Amino acid sequence: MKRGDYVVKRVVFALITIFVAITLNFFLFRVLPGSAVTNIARVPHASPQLIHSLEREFGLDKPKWEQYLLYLDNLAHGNLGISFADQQPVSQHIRQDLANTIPMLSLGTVVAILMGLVSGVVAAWRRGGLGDYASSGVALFLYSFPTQWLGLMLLIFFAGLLPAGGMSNPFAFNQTYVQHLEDLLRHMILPSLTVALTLYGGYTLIVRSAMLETLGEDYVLTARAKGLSNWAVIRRHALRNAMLPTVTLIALGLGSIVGGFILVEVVFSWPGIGQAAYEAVVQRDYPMLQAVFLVLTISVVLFNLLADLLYLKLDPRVSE
Amino acid sequence: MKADPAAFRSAAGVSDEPLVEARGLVVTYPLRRGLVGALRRRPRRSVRAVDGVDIFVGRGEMVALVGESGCGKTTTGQALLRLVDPQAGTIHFMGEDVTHLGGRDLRRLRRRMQMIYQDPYESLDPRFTVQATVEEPLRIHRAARDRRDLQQQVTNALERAGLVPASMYLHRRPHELSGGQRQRVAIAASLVLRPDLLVADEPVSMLDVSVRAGVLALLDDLRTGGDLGILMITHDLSTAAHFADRIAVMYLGRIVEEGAARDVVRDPQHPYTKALLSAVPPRDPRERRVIQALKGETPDPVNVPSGCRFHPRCPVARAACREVDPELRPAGTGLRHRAACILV
Amino acid sequence: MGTDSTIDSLNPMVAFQATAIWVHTNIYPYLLNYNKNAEIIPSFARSWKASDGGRTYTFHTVPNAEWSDGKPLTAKDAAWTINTLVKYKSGPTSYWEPQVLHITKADAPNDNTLVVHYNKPIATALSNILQFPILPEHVWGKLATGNGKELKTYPNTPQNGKPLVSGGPFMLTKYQKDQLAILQANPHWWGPKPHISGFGIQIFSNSDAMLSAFKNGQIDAIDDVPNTAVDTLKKAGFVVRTTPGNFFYDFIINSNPKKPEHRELLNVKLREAFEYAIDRQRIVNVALNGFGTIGATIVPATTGKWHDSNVKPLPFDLAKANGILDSLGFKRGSNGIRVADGHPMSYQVIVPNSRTDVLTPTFRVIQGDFRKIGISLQEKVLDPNGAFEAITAPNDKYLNFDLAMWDWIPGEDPDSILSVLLCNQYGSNSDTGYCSPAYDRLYREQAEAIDVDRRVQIVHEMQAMIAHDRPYIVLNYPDVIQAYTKNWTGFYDLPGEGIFDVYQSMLDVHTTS
Amino acid sequence: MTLLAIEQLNVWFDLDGGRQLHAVRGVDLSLDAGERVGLVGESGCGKSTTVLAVMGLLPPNASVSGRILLDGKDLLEQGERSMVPHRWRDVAMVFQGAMNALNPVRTVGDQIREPIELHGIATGERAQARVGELLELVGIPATAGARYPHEFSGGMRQRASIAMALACKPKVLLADEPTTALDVMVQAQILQLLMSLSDELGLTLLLVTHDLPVVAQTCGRAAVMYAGQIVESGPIDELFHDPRHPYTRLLFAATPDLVGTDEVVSIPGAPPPLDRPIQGCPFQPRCPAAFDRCLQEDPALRPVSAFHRAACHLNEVAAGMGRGVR
Amino acid sequence: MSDVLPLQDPGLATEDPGAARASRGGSIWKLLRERPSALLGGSILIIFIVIALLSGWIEPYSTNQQVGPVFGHPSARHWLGLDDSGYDMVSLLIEGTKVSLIVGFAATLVSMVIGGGIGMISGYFGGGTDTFLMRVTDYFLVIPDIPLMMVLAALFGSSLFNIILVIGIILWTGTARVIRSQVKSLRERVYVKRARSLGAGNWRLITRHILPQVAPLLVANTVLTVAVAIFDETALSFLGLGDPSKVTWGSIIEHAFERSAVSAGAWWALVPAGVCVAILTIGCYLLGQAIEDALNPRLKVAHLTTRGFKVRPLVGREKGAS
Repeated sequence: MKRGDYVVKRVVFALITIFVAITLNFFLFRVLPGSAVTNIARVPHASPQLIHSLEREFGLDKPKWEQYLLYLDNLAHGNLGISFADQQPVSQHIRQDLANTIPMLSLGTVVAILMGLVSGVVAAWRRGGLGDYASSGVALFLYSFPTQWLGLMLLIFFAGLLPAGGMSNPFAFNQTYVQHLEDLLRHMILPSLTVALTLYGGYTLIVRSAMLETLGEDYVLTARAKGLSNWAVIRRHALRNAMLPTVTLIALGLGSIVGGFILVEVVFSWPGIGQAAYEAVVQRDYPMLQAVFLVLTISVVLFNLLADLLYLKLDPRVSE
Repeated sequence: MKADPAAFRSAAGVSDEPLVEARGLVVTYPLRRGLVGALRRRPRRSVRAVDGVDIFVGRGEMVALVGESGCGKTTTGQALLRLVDPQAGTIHFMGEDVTHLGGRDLRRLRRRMQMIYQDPYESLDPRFTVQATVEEPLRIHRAARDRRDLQQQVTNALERAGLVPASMYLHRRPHELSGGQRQRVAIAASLVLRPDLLVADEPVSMLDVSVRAGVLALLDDLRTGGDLGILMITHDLSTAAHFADRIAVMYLGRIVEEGAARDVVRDPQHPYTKALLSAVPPRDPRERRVIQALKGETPDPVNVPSGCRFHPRCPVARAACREVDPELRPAGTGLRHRAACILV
Repeated sequence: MGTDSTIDSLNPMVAFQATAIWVHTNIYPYLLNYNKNAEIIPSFARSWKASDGGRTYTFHTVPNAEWSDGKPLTAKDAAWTINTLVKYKSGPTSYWEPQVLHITKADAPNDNTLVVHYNKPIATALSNILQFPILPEHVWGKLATGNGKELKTYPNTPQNGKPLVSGGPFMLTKYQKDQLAILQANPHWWGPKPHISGFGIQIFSNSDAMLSAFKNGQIDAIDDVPNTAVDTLKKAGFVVRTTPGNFFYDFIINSNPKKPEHRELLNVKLREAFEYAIDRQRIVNVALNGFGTIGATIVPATTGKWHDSNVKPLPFDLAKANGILDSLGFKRGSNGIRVADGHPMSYQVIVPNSRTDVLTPTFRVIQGDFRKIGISLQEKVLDPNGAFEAITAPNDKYLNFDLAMWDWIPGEDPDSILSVLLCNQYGSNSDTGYCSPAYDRLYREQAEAIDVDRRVQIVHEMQAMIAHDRPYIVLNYPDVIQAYTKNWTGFYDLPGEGIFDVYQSMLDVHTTS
Repeated sequence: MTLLAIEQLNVWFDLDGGRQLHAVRGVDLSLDAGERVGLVGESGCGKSTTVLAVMGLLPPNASVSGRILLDGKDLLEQGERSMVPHRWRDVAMVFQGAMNALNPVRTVGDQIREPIELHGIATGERAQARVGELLELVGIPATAGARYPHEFSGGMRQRASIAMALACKPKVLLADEPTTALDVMVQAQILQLLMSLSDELGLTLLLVTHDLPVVAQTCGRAAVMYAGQIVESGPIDELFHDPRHPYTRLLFAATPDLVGTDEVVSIPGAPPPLDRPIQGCPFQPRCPAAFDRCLQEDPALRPVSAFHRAACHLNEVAAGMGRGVR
Repeated sequence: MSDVLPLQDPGLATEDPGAARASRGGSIWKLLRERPSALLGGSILIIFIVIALLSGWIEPYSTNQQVGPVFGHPSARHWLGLDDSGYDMVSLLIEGTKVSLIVGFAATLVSMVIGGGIGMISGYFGGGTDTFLMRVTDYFLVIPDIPLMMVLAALFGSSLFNIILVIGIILWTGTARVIRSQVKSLRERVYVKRARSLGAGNWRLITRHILPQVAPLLVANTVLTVAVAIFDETALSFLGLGDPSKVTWGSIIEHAFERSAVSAGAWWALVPAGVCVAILTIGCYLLGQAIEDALNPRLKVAHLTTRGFKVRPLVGREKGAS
């Protein structure tokens, strides 16, 4: 029951946060400079009539609260508005952008987490030794480089070996499915690697310190006393406990991952949601920016929720 | 053993008016319902940490409040000092009803009752020197006329607490002191305002055996020397038996037995007291005590059993114990020795 | 091909970015086109003639033409396109409003004849008609109903794996936003067959990535090569072509006569001093890495006869600038900054962030030189809309801003660039706050001058006027730099435009072998 | 018959700045099979370190010398390597503070089962059955094995710890402060459990505690540690009634008895720091009976009766003068 | 009482079991001196600060004047070559150090004030205030920072002051959480309770007991935040939202990117600024982490190591040597 309570509580909290995000999102974009219609102001010969008709079209002539209700209503119907840039429904773009971002980002993140776990554990276990210095040193360096800079460096180093930008080779016709996949993967390597390397550094440091803390716990001594080998102590006792703070910290860091992949996508011309955000800022495509912002916030909330639920699975004490 | 005369004095009612007296004291802590509970309009439950306690401490008296962890003894002590607010009952301090005192009056009250904590490593601010720690109460209550007066009072307090010469200690910080010395500094900081009541919560349980007696003897001296009343909260019956005038035994938020230390230890009336005493290992290896094991674990203060709250674990419980919630009444041969059991 | 700009939309009612328009050039028929010398030449319209004193134009179009789906492509499509643009010009098709201005209607008496009616003669009739593509009525017709809103929201992308209905030499077969567009030869194309079976455009958000892809042979040509990379590309054995651009960077001085503060900026002498203090050549060297020419008039040399070569830039001469400022009585304050009307001559320069790659180095040069004449400048970078808003503030009154920098793409015909300085462009295209009745009058005259020589004369007069009044100090005309591999040739180009020239398709491109 | 013998055990810890702390200084202690021995001392006297040395669980900054003989075999011969095979199989341990000694994210049953399977005692169903047996042996229902440590009370956790220690049927059980932080009632139960287990299973028990009465009631023999050394050892009865070291006597005197009436004393001063050499008898600064020789010479642990040894110069004086330390 | 198992520093345990805990509040500098990583981190930070302070004197060339060709190669006169406007890279890097540090420290100050204040109030007063403030914090925590910065920078405009403000507004959440949990635990410390029971008011408790204890943590947090702030500035600059009139490491990277330094082969315009950011970040991390480690002695203990204890040959009983 208490665990059920925990789940309900986390879910409700996530929902509230999403609602707050939606509301704040609405008002944030209403206080941004300029009304929506100025966006097209530099299009040759925009007439005042046109401006008015656009205002009507976007409901900007109505009072704010009415706009807000309209906005909520639209959201409920999955309508995120129309992009200023190309007059297409934003939701459609977002869907496509997400579909492009998710595989690249997931590959990078999963690799980062796995690598981070291994090297973090090794560093903690070999604390003060060569393994520690090597692995936390490398991690610290990677953690310290600006993402965009690291991306550019990879671009220099791998120029020629790997595709420098885009998601696939546009000029490869009649590919089989496997060839297409291979092509996609080749394009994914550099951006994913940049994501992975920057995250890897942070994760290693997190895992290392969580692991060190765990290794100081008495049950680790107990486990050793029971005759478990070092590796077994780590695997069966330390790791799961070390995962607790790790999961929390990773979840808390999600917001900054988002920032990181925007930079990565810009560097590698990856047509994902990060680049969409960038383009939206450059073009002042407010409906698009608003939607990107909302989607990113909601996904961070959802991943935090996921982390909370994972926590429930990892830690039996959580309902206390 | 010098506990006897004092016990007699107290038991004989030498001090007419208690220094502090609580009646029908109830302290509850609300229990978090959780969101689901709240949504389902489940009643808000609470822990009755202290559930109808009558207790008093006379001037110059040391009363030991004993019991297992979680029985409510610390909460009782804190309630007496008005550090937690009681839900019901009254507290009289030197004849004045202080149950609902607030603001300035409460601050005034704070000067006159002080608390000593269990862990001297934790109860002193690690950044403060002994001087700063001991003068802090004086500064809070602006109780020193001038710099010299302040210094004088600090020195006096330290020396009363057995840290002689005071000047040797003034500029040290807690980590430069031994455990016993720290507890003495804490006591000095409590004494500096010349309080009437001291509540000492497990004052020696974190100290090494070899220095415990010194600290306890200090407390003992303090109250015999003046009008100070001390409530000592402890789980160690042997210590209570040796240093206190009176012992009150708590079980699950209630006092189940109370009387002169000697009477309670030598002639326990309540089955719980008997069991508790039987579990104390004697120091002499030749001595053997038959341990009266109790059934089950300490029950949850959220679900207090009906009738006598001890009955589910009581080795001599009867059917009536389920129904009757016994009150403290005179028992045994000692004066003012009381127990809450239908069998006495 | 690679580009580092984007295709914002493929819908001709929306598309704004050059790359998008270039795609249209390749897939849609146009009535007319420009040749190498910026002269109007036939395209879908084989011949044309004006009648009724310039109020009617009759075009004869290519017979038996087809759209890529095999449906007939006739003058009716052209007439429908024009009528639709006219019908919705204050709404969904407002984008094309300048091009269909004064057109009352278009008729297609038969499949090969198009008649366009004007309510008054205008000089730019043909160059306007040249701009927009002919759309297939059988696809677009159903959108032009009601308020026509769908004209704008129609994605106009290949659907269900079928190519977009195209009428140009190529047809659009695949499009992914922010990624790529694939065009293949249109089998139904009515003109000479292209040499290539198709091509693709890959979109990059990072020019380094694009260049890297180019160097590694993933793409064969790129437009808009960063001027810093020219040497490396040349060394690597690529064909790098630089052409004078139909494009200029300008230094803007608020010219609104009602401007309440810093009114000294309205003084033409001061503006002259400013121009003397701008080292145009060094700006070209630094900001354009040498790829560009210095300039003075808003109608670039690439437009041929319209350009007034008598308008010359003032030489860089700080002493002269200082002299003028001294003579105007702007004394230097203790910090070396001049004082005008009791306030230090310190101004903010608004710069759009879309052009900081060139304008920030430009600004740095100007800032350094202006400091030497006792003028302090601060750069204020804003996104393009924010910058435009800051210029027009408050409420399109142009009262607040002092200085700005931006660029214009004037087009082949001078009409549109001349129009931005009209009084009625407040809040619309004006980024200077300039308003002169004399200028407005000249503009109307040139617009109605059917006689080309007469029009050239007026246009030159207007250029001289602007060069004197200096709402803009034109800085330079940057080169257009494009690169392609040695395997390809046939990218002939118009002056002022590049390979991906909005007036030229990929029709003639072929391999060198 | 001696089962476990600690001979000349010394433990040093390397400290920052090149200092060294001599935590255990030549401890000799032997346990006969089935015997219960108490190791008593105040904080920092080296008793826990001694026990951890026997288990081979000292940290890397420790260095050890001496012998730890189990059935005559030296466990310390090759350092941790030679100890590992005997851990838990022959020598198991109950840690102080059972809350922290159990892994909070694994069920109690799981943790008991772990050494059973690891050391090949049983696997699968049979291991599970063994877990149930063990739990019931210590008075916990077998079904409770599926619960997590935080769902147990302090007493139950300590019982579970004991069950875990018994998993591989060890010969020797080391119990480090097994009842500290427990209520007196629970303490009594745990001590009773340990006694009955050692009686029934013939388990050799080394009980480490600071609480003299606990040893008095549980063990037949005890050793008193002070400043890293054993200062007195012998039958608990003799230690209480005829202590031959002032520290032992004072320690008993400082411990209040429930019904006793003698005054409770405190010992002035503090133990000597162990990171620098100690001149003379380590207890000498606090000793009420110290004399010249104590300043110079560290007394050796010498027999004072058949099974009773003490390290005090007074005993030699006393032997000469015919009276005891008291 | 029982032994405290002596590990890294058993001296504390034997002399006095409380010493380890008590020294938490002791001299940080003393502890720092004992940590080589803190020394390294601190030195890095100090070197950068010195460079920033001396920037006006040690910049070899002006940072607003062209001194050579666009992307001029490194040479004896220009050790790290020239940038896309022909400015001297070494001078730019020095100037960038100054401005980046200003951004880092000022933004951190903003985040400290907001985060420290909220964390303090939330942790100290608890209850509804705490719940409310933590909900707000949680919300800010889930907003992806860079998009929010992009929006805020677009909203405020990109002057250096605004950038500092925006970064400060983004970064305070972490501080608030750390400070809150620390204050919450301090509030439950016995000595704070004791002072409260003496009748000390909130102000006295906060200023005399809690703040001094939180201060070292706040310092550690500050040092870590500085790096993050500088990091965020580079991201903002890269996205074209930086202050164009100021030279920062971020703007150096951005300029190199905008003018395609990679393709032009001008690595010197790109690489050094990134390396500067990385070195400073490492310095801040090492120093901040060292302070945190010093404050959190739990990390001193590890029950699992690859090395075992050493065995010495049997010696005679040292006792009774005389």
